[in-house]
Amino acid sequence: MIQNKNLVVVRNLRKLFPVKAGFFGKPKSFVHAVDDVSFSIKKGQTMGLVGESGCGKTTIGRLVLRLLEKTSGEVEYKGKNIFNFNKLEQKQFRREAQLIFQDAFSSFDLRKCVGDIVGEPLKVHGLASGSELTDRVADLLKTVGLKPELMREFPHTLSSGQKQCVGMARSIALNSEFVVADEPISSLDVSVRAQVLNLLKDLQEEKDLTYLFISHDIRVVRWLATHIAVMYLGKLVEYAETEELFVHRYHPYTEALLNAVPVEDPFKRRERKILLGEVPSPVDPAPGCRFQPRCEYAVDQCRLETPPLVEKSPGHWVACFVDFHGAGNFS
Amino acid sequence: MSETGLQDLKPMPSPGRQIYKPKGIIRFFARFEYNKIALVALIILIVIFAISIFAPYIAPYDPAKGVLTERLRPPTLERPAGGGFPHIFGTDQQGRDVLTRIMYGGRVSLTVAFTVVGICFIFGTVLGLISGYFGGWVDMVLMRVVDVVSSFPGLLVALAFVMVLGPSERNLIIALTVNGWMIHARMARSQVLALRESAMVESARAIGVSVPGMVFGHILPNIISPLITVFVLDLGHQIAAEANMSFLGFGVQPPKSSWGLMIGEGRQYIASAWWLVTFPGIMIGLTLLCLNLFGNWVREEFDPLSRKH
Amino acid sequence: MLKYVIQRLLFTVVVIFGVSILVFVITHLIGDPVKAMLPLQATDAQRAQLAHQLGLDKPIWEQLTEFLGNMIRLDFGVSWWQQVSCLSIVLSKIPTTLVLVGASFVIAIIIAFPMGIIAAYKPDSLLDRILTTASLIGICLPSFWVALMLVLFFAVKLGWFYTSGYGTIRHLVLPAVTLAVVPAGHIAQIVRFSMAEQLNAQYAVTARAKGVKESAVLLKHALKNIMTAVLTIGGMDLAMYLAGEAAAVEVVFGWPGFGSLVVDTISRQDFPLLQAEIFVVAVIICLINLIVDLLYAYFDPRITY
Amino acid sequence: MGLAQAAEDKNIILKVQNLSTHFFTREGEVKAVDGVTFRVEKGETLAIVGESGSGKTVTALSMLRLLKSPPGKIISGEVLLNGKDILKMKNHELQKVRGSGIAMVLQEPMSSLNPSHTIGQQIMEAVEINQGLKGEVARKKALEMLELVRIPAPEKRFYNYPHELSGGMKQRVMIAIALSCRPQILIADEPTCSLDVTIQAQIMELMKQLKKEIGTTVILITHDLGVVAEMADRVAVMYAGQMVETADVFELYRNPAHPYTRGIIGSIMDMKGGKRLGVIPGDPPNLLNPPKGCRFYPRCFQVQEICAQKEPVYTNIPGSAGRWVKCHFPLTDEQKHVRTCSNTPV
Amino acid sequence: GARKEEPKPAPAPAPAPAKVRDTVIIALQGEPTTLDPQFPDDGNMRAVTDNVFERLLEFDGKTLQPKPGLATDIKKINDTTWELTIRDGVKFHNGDSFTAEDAVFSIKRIIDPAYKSQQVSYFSTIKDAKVVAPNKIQVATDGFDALFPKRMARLDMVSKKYVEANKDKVNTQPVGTGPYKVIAWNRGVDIQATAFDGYWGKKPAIKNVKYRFIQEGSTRLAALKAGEIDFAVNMLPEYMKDIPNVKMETGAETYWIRFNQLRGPMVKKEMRLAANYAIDRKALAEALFLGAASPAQGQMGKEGYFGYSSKVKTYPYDKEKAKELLKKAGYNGEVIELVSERGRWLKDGEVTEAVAAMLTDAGFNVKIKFLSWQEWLDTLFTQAKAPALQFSSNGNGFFDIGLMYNTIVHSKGSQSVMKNPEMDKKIEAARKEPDPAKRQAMYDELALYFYDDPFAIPLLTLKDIYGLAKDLEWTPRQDSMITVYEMSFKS
Ligand SMILES: Nc1ncnc2c1ncn2[C@@H]1O[C@H](COP(=O)(O)OP(=O)(O)OP(=O)(O)O)[C@@H](O)[C@H]1O
Ligand SMILES: Nc1ncnc2c1ncn2[C@@H]1O[C@H](COP(=O)(O)OP(=O)(O)OP(=O)(O)O)[C@@H](O)[C@H]1O
Ligand SMILES: [Mg+2]
Ligand SMILES: [Mg+2]
Repeated sequence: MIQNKNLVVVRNLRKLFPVKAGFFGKPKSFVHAVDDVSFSIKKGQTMGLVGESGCGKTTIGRLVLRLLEKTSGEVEYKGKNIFNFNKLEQKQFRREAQLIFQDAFSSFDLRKCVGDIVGEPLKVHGLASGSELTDRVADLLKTVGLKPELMREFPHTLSSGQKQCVGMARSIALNSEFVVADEPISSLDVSVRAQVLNLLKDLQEEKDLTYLFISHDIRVVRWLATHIAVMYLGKLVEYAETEELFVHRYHPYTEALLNAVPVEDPFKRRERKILLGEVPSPVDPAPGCRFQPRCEYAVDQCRLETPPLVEKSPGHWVACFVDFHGAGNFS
Repeated sequence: MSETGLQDLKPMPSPGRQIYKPKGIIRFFARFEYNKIALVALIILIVIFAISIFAPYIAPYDPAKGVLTERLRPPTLERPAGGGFPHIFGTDQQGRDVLTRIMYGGRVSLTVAFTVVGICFIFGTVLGLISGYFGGWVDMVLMRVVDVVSSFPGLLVALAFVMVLGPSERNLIIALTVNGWMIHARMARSQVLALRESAMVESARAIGVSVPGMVFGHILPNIISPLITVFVLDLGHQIAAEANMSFLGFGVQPPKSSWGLMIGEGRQYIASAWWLVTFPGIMIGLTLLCLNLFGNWVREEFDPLSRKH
Repeated sequence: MLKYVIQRLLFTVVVIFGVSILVFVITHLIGDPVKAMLPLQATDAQRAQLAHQLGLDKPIWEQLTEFLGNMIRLDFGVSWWQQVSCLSIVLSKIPTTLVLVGASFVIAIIIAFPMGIIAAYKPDSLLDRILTTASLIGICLPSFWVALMLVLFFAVKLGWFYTSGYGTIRHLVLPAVTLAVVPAGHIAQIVRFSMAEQLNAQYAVTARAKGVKESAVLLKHALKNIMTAVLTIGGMDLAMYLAGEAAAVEVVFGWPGFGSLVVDTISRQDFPLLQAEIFVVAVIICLINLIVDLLYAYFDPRITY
Repeated sequence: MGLAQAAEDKNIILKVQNLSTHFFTREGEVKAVDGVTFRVEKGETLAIVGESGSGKTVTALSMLRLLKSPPGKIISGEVLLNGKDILKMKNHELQKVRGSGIAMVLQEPMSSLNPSHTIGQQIMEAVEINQGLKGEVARKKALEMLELVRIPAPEKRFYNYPHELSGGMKQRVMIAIALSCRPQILIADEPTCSLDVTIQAQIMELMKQLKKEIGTTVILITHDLGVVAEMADRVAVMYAGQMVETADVFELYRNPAHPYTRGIIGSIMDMKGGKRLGVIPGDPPNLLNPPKGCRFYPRCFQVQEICAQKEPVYTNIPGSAGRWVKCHFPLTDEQKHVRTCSNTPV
Repeated sequence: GARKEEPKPAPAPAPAPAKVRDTVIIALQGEPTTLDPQFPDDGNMRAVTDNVFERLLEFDGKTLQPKPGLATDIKKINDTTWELTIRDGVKFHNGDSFTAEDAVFSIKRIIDPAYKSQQVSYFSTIKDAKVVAPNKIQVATDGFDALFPKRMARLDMVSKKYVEANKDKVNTQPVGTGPYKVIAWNRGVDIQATAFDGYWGKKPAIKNVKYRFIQEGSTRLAALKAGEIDFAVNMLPEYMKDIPNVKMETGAETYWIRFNQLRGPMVKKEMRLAANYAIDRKALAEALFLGAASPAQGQMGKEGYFGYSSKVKTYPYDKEKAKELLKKAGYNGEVIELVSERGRWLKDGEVTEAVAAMLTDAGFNVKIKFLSWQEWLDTLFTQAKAPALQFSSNGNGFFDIGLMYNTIVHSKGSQSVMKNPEMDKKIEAARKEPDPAKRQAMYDELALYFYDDPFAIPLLTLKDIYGLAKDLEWTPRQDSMITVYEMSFKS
């Protein structure tokens, strides 16, 4: 799956968080937040990252932007390892790769007005100042569908949809190419959600953006993403093109995840297969497949070895020893 | 884009949330609308501070010079024989005007408290910022130091300093400072820690803001309110500590005087001259009370951590 | 748990090590024991002789190691002032202070809990305002001043209690009440505010929703949950008092406790005694903190060690 | 009032009439719940949907007078449980109604359990108060309840503290507590909201099964249209503190009558990607100062002059018994091709 | 136990019982550090040990002259040797007899450098002591020492056998020959003593003594008024009107301010004189001390001291003259530092502040600096650190002016900051003069000289103020001893 024209390539990425350190001592155990994860995103694609809470989605997003230091592995951006960037490259990278937050409001400095917030990236990189800055900010606000007059407002006077749009304006201010969107809609109300999702899609088309789109809601991911990666407890368990995944699933967890989503249509009520048990703790997980304790198909091998990610069919990767096949279209 | 329809929306203030809005003294006072007591406290504080600052200009008498024959006169509204302002708080063991001495005493008490808290604040905050922002072993070492120092018997160590350095205002300040900086470091650190992981800082990092720009441009302005809360409350602490030390005779030394010292000196006359200890005590209590009321208000009003929906 | 206790005791050792070094620095580097020890008329020769006797003419590192060595053996030497072993002097004063501080905490708790609970029961009512303000005022009054006022009124004017001294309950009442004021204020405030918070907590709503009476919500559900906060504040006050913060009050009431001893020590410049005092107090503070932390676990099952 | 009406009334266990709850805050009066009317039939599952802040929780809490006051205050209305008005009850009566009359599962399982009592204690308390059992019998009963909500190893879990349980388990315990009260009505306020997808599915499944086993009347509060579609018999839609529509669940998804309902049904994600989503422009109104007239009019695609001036009345749509709507211009059949036309607001 | 004892929570302290009182309760300012009378220089201890121990000679409470104590007789053998005759039939509290051995032991113990007695400076002239006959001892001094008998009146006699055998008990369970024996010392609470049955002298009138320790003056007063105690030391003048039975007597302390004549502004004689004229001693004595002090009579000592000169009287208060002298001295307003301390002596800080105010009034530019006791001592005893003015108090332990001249005026004196070789010689001569009359004349001459060329501002001679219960009778002594054996209750 690792090809040449990829914009972002993640190889064997791993991040451990120390759990609790002794008085002076070394940490005794670690959260395996991201454990040996590899994938790649081509320019213009949207990679959807789904999984349950705490499975490491956010951590991957932050690693890919180098907002966190890795434990091991590498992330290539345009063919270069971002963890080896020098100052200049780093600065350039900061311009091109951006982040959209779950709750844009909390990412604002409440002391600054909208204009300052949106214009800050331009200022930091010395790209504009004075009236030019004002113009650029006005343009940006227009791009995300807001009135330029909002510039002088303070963020708390905005509605939730507007806040999210201001956040996006800030993220695209530097003509970014690659955007990590970490659950950009999950804090929004049903009726506002659609506005933002539409905007994300429009921006992508307009600016040829590449997204890493993180969400735990597979319905949203399906709507937006071209590819889906499913994570479970720090591991990538399945990866495929979106529609392929909704037709064929080779990992029992993916199947369970799709099953768990309620269908928003009373006419399609169905008996669902419920995944039992709880998500175990990511602290020092036992060897073997991480999903194995909850997996009804588990065999002995699952308990002993960690299944590698293999290409089950072209472009469809899965990490499972069992020959599981969940077919059937969810629509 | 027009389909999103967001342009047409007017911004609406969201309810139930108090958020920092800059500028304007009127706006500042308007914030007291729901806590009038805090406003009263603030006004009293301002008055006390003003009196202390301007004591040389407004005090009716010379604080050092007394009339021995006029010793220990009870509070009165009558003008003294030689004319002049009535000794409304009485006169002390040297025949000096107690009101005047309270004005000057407040000057010393507040100077000591402000100096101590000022030094502790700057020192502690910088340490806390460094410790919190950079984390790692720097943080660990600094916080262990804070832990250890916090477990020191504070008053005793202060007394030990005074014992070897000799009692004086300067040494008192040293002693109180040695004991006082940890809380500021702790506070700054915990605030930075909370903020360091916040979306705001991450967002700033994502657009490439430099480290100093981050610490002083983003973090410090956003944690300054809780730090100020601690500053205000600690001011009360240090006034009390100064009073305590001076009362015991290990603090400010005459001919300077502070409220605590006035009580300490006046206490041998308590049976015959109640006014010597009563008024300075009331002043300490009042100042502390107002600082607490005001500090609590600052905390409720500005502290992002206690701001809840 | 045991591991935690051991870890904490190790921390205590670190604290005491820090304290010792600090004391050493204060007494040996900043201060001059010889000067403090000798009578007025001492000659230079006498001073040199004493310095030699005390080992003060040795290199500073040697002095430090010796000093720390003595501390490990709990040997603080003989008090210059009383000519008795320092540690025994300090330890002999601790029970006296414990009686006083203990009594004051009993009073504080008896006053503060009802005050805080009543205030929290009807937040923002007149009664709440009165009680909350009263407790705040209590915190703000300097305790030595309260002491003087109580003496003036109850002992001098009314003659109900002894003005000073030690021995009977009538000696104990005034100082204990004085010392109770501040912790009572602190505890009442914390009870009031945490209780109000707890009564708004979701679990309180759950309890009401299943039909639990309001009084039971308060006493059965909320009370246990505010205890950690109370412990924190109470523990801090307790540690402060035992660390000599009660000195001014002890002096006013002539209570022959640890605080008075400290004041005497300072005025008599008794370095070895001061070292012993700081040492003992550091141990006490660490122990109180440890006990408080262990009690947390009792009141809040989420805390484990 | 005809005979049919009376027969219907007999079946009605809870009737909420014109309930208004306002919050008196610093900023002003928040009209969080304003004239809410609905009824619950014995044995049914009524879903109350509405987006965040639309007043669902406040409605539920008001019904049991569980709101903190101040700032909350019930301004008007009645809540008739079996014909008796809860809002007028004395304290001791109220305590009887709480629990055994109406039991609640609160929104956040994480904080809804007392952290310092074992879950066994907390279930037993409910049993003791509402079933009058004591000691060992109560304990047995509590254990039974734990088993009922499918908690593995209940004997052991009985002595656990809430923090030792995962979110899903806590929510099960909450349900167990509510059921221990043997309520006539169970209100579940977003029982799956803060849980993981797979755990949400578990809880929903559990609720469905329990409903089958016990047959309690359930009021399910949620904002997730998927949950509604799967669980509810009838749906009441709230918008900005008011009920805007009530309907049978199938009716509602097929023929939403209120423009708002139509909007949210329209914004349901079509599982196939690509298409633009239906959008309701704008934001929910500020309840401090809601729009005059119809509260939805600033966002409505078919707004008319009258909408801004006169508040529509919540009325029964003639011809369909359970169908109520609050709109001057309820949508007619021709306009109900929901998913096709909702993409382009005016 | 603090908690058990209280029998009844009566509303007011019980009045004195009707039956005849046999216990006197004395409130001291602090707890004695030890009851080994030879070790510390501690007034609180002396208040106890003065009644428990005795000395070979004793001061007369009125005349301040030594008179026989445990020695019946004292003789000068030669310039460096004195012989004392030990009284027969004196017993220690433990039953042992007091012998010449004990006397020699006591003397040798106190001068032993290893013992580090804080009183050693009182006995610096004593070289040796030996028993020469069963009831006679001889003490060798370092040259002729006119003060030797007075020194003996300060040296407490301890039991050789007891001290040597009970090293751990000497601090807390004293054994002396005095009229009272200590029976209990409850640390922090009280010290109890009872009349010693085997006492050789006159039986004391009061059977039991209880010493309590009350640091606060106001508290002692309150306790006295409340009837909790019968006798309170160190009362403030302000309390006199409240004390049921107040006793006052001139004590040992003279307040004074030392001039630095080695450098600085006070080198000029006019300045020093001006300072003396600028002080209104009467106002100090009457307003500040309410009469519990008297103006110093132009010299550093009080009537009754040997060498006190009646030829000089107190400096008149004359501000104008002071100003004139200042002008004459060409004083330019240079800051004059006045170093003092607080808390050691009665109203010491207040006196300093008042004096500073008076000096300022007369045109001096005075800046007060209060130092900690140690620092203050340091400046007092280190010539290099001496400030222009330093407040101090002179408690003349032997009631002899010569002592004062030696330490303060003589250029080799430990507190001296002046150089006057001519006067040095006169001081030395006076010290060595065996004839009292001649010696007195020499001191008169010195007094007159220093009246006109002052080395100090003699300020006040303090009076001791004692608070007594109404029914307690006692006459205060010139030497400030608190003699319980001289007290009695009115029946
Ligand atoms: N700074 C950190 N320190 C310690 N542990 C962390 C840290 N950040 C994340 N973790 C842990 O790493 C794991 C993965 O966290 P992450 O935030 O990546 O999950 P997520 O998939 O984004 O979850 P969610 O859906 O809740 O956002 C979690 O168990 C989390 O507790
Ligand atoms: N204590 C309060 N003070 C002021 N306003 C309040 C208070 N509690 C709730 N509100 C307001 O009442 C309105 C309704 O809140 P409610 O909690 O009922 O919403 P909800 O529909 O349950 O939302 P959610 O889906 O987020 O739970 C909100 O607009 C909220 O701002
Ligand atoms: Mg996340
Ligand atoms: Mg809700």
